[in-house]
Amino acid sequence: MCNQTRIFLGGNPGVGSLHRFRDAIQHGWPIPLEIEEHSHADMAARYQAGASGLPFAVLRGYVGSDIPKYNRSISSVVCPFTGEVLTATRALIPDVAIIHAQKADRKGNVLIQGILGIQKEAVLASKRVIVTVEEIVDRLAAPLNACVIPSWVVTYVSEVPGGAYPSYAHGYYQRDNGFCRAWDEISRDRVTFLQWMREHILDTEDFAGFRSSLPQGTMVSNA
Amino acid sequence: MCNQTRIFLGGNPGVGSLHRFRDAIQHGWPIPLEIEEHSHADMAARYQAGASGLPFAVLRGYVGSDIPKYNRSISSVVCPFTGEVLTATRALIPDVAIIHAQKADRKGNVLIQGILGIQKEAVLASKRVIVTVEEIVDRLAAPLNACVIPSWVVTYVSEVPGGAYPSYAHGYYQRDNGFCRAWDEISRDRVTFLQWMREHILDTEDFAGFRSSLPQGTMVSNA
Amino acid sequence: MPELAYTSIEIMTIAAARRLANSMVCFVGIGMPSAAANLARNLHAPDVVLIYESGTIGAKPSVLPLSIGDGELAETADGIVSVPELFRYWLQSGRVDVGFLGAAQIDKYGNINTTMIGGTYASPQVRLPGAGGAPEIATASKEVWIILKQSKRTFVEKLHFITSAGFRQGQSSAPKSADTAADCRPTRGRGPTIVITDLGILIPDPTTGEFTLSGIHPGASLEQVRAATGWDLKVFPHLETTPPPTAVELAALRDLHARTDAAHGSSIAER
Amino acid sequence: MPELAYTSIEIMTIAAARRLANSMVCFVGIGMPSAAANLARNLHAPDVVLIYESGTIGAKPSVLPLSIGDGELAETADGIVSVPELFRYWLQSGRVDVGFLGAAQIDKYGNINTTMIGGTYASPQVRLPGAGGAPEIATASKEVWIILKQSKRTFVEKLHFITSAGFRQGQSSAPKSADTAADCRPTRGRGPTIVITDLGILIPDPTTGEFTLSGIHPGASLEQVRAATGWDLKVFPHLETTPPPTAVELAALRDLHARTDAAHGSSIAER
Repeated sequence: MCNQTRIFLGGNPGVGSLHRFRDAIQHGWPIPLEIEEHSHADMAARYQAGASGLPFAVLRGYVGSDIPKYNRSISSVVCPFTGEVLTATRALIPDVAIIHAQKADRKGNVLIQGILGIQKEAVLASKRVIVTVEEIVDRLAAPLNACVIPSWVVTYVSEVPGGAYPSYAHGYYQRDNGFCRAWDEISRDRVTFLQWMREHILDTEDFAGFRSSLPQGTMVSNA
Repeated sequence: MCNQTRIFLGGNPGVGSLHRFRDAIQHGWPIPLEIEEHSHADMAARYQAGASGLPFAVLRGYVGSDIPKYNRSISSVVCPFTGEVLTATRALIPDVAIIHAQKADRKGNVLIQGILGIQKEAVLASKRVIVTVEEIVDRLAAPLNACVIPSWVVTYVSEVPGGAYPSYAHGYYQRDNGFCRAWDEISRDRVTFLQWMREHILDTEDFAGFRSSLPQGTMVSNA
Repeated sequence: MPELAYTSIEIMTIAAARRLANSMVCFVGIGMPSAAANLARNLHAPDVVLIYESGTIGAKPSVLPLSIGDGELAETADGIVSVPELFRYWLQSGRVDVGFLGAAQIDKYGNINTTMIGGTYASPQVRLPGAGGAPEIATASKEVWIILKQSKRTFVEKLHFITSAGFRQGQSSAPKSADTAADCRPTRGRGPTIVITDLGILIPDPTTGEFTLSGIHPGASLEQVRAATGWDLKVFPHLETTPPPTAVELAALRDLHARTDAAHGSSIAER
Repeated sequence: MPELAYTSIEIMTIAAARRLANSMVCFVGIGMPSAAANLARNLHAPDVVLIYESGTIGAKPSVLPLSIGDGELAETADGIVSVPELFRYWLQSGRVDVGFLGAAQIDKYGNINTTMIGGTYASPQVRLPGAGGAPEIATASKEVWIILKQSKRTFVEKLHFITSAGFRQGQSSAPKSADTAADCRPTRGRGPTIVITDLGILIPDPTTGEFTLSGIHPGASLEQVRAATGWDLKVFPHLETTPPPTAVELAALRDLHARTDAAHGSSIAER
């Protein structure tokens, strides 16, 4: 179990805020949550530093912002050539990265296509790496200059078709926007949230069980 | 005219050293050459800093090497979190970058395929950018996640088929290894070098003239 | 010609879209910035370069994306880069003409709060969504446009928390943070140059940096704007009235929303 | 079985190739390192991961490349990354098991000179090709293997210039550079663990870091090795004799060179 979990970006596409996250911060339910807050540019830089074997990264960050006042992982460095003061941010080295990708071959080489985000950096910064994929294939057939994560930096690969749900997997299926909207209602209330969690997560065996517990019609659209 | 020219990597594939460069350094011919020497990792970091709008880059560089003693663009910074001392290197912002790529579309978007090197960073670090391409096409038809340089960071695009010669253009033609070997002999001697330069460069009008001045049989192989 | 009926959100979106030139490179937030930028692209600015924070450069979506990570942004982009590359090579480098942001709250100096309201940072009364990419978009872009609905709740005299800095003078009495030099560094761009609301247009006073009313949308009154502003709103002498939406503009905007609804399965944005 | 005829370059290449395990990740220089690494890949180590400095990770060339930028490296690689990414995410991060280097000159502490000989730095007697990627390959890799022909010219007591550091003690009396802390920082990896030559094998004395003869190739004599070493060569008590090349090894190496010659149009490497 982890006592520190970091979220890069919390949000519900097309809907907005995460009610459960907000409830935890504002009301400490189900437990009080401590947060360490960074901008996206800063988080990207922290993953880069972690992936690069450096203890910190330099960026032009937070100019005039109050955020650094509440975060001891944000500091400053002086350029030895120009004297300019720049933001320094502490490298991030997660215990484990879990990403979902399109394909892996039988050796464990992973192909990521479409929007890459910070997935490669998260993988390369982390101590252990779990990749779920839509399918395991004999040959990746990756196009020239595609984003491939070689097997020797991956700890485990698991074939989980539909594993991006309720989000989408580029080239496989679309996002379930209906689920995202429904989630806004489900998660708004503690009781309906707990009920949903029990029915679809806690009382299902695995991902297949979760899938079949959902109302018909979800996850049928193809890209 | 530039009074400072920087070479990232000088070498002749499969053959070895550049005799003219060595002659300039060792004997000051035709003029004395001042050099500022960096490792490849450092140069890559300097282009990255230039492309990123930062005055310097941080790396674990030159541990135990004599190179920093002779180069004032290499210094150090202290990590504000760990106290570790790391190498700092000055950003590189060339006046102009000239690269050769496979394709541009009519708007000037450029597709680079195969080995990318530091071409993207050189383009994004430079004040002006000239791209020569094998062909200008109506639509790039770039694969998803290909390396595309958008037109709005490119100053000029020029269609120069065979423009990588004597090197290769991935997907278009092979390197002329015979030329590289011949060049070793041509460039070894000042007289044969000057004669070659006169015949093939100074006395030819343009790239087409250079091409037709070469012995038959070069530049005919296709990838 | 009969006057067209339109909503205050529609004229806000159209007023913003009109300002986006065909030659601009625009780093665009989801929601109203994205709606206005794509409207401009569908009207007078077909070549405007839209950058979404997911790393999609030159995205040309046919419908408004639900999130920065929508697949259509990748499919239509000139190029896709990683998020770290986007922030370093494309934003931080000063290549973006317009950083186009929404906001939960702004103050009179164009500072933005998207972090928290009331209480303390550790235990806020209201927790907002957080910084996202805005702190660096707000300072690295050559200029920043802010679009949001105007009310006493959103336009406040003094923010509880500055997430993304504008002209910052509202913060001049705040203690300097010792462990970062953020407060003493200049921004790289010109900072916020316009705030577009459902009632009118504010631009900074060139001397003080205080956002001052420069335009008003047809149908809105000066009293209404003042009543929706949490500070003592100043007004430029030559207050312009926003030209009403044209039939072409309205049709393009409504068509964009209709296509978006059809693609995503329901209404996703205020209009 | 009749004894096979082979050259000293062939046994050097084969002795190096034998040490490369199937599970290793090897950052490989052009020339003899590349020949040895690809020989290993064609023999006992089909899954060895070869990284060339051009950004090609997991390259599986059918012939030896003429340069780090050969197209076949890209075509056969598991992935292609930019050179900055290669150095940061893949080398500097400490992911490389073996940095496999050639050298113009080494000293007894495994330091490498590829910069200059004689005269001054600004005006050298002999200008060598320069650092390339070696200073960081030599210190960021988990261990470093060096392959070069042994002679008094290449194996020197003290280098004119340390381009890429080994155990550095030969430099202990050199002045510390004030503006960089390079001299006081530890390397991240174990440093050079083996030097493979056309005459034998040297490994560092565990206490002093001085490279000491641990193996000798069949046909070479100890006197010959001493005569080809510019320092007072120490020898481990149990000097091993390198097993001669097998018919399979020799055939694979010669086949690799023949394929290479056919592809590139002529002989490119010493053998």
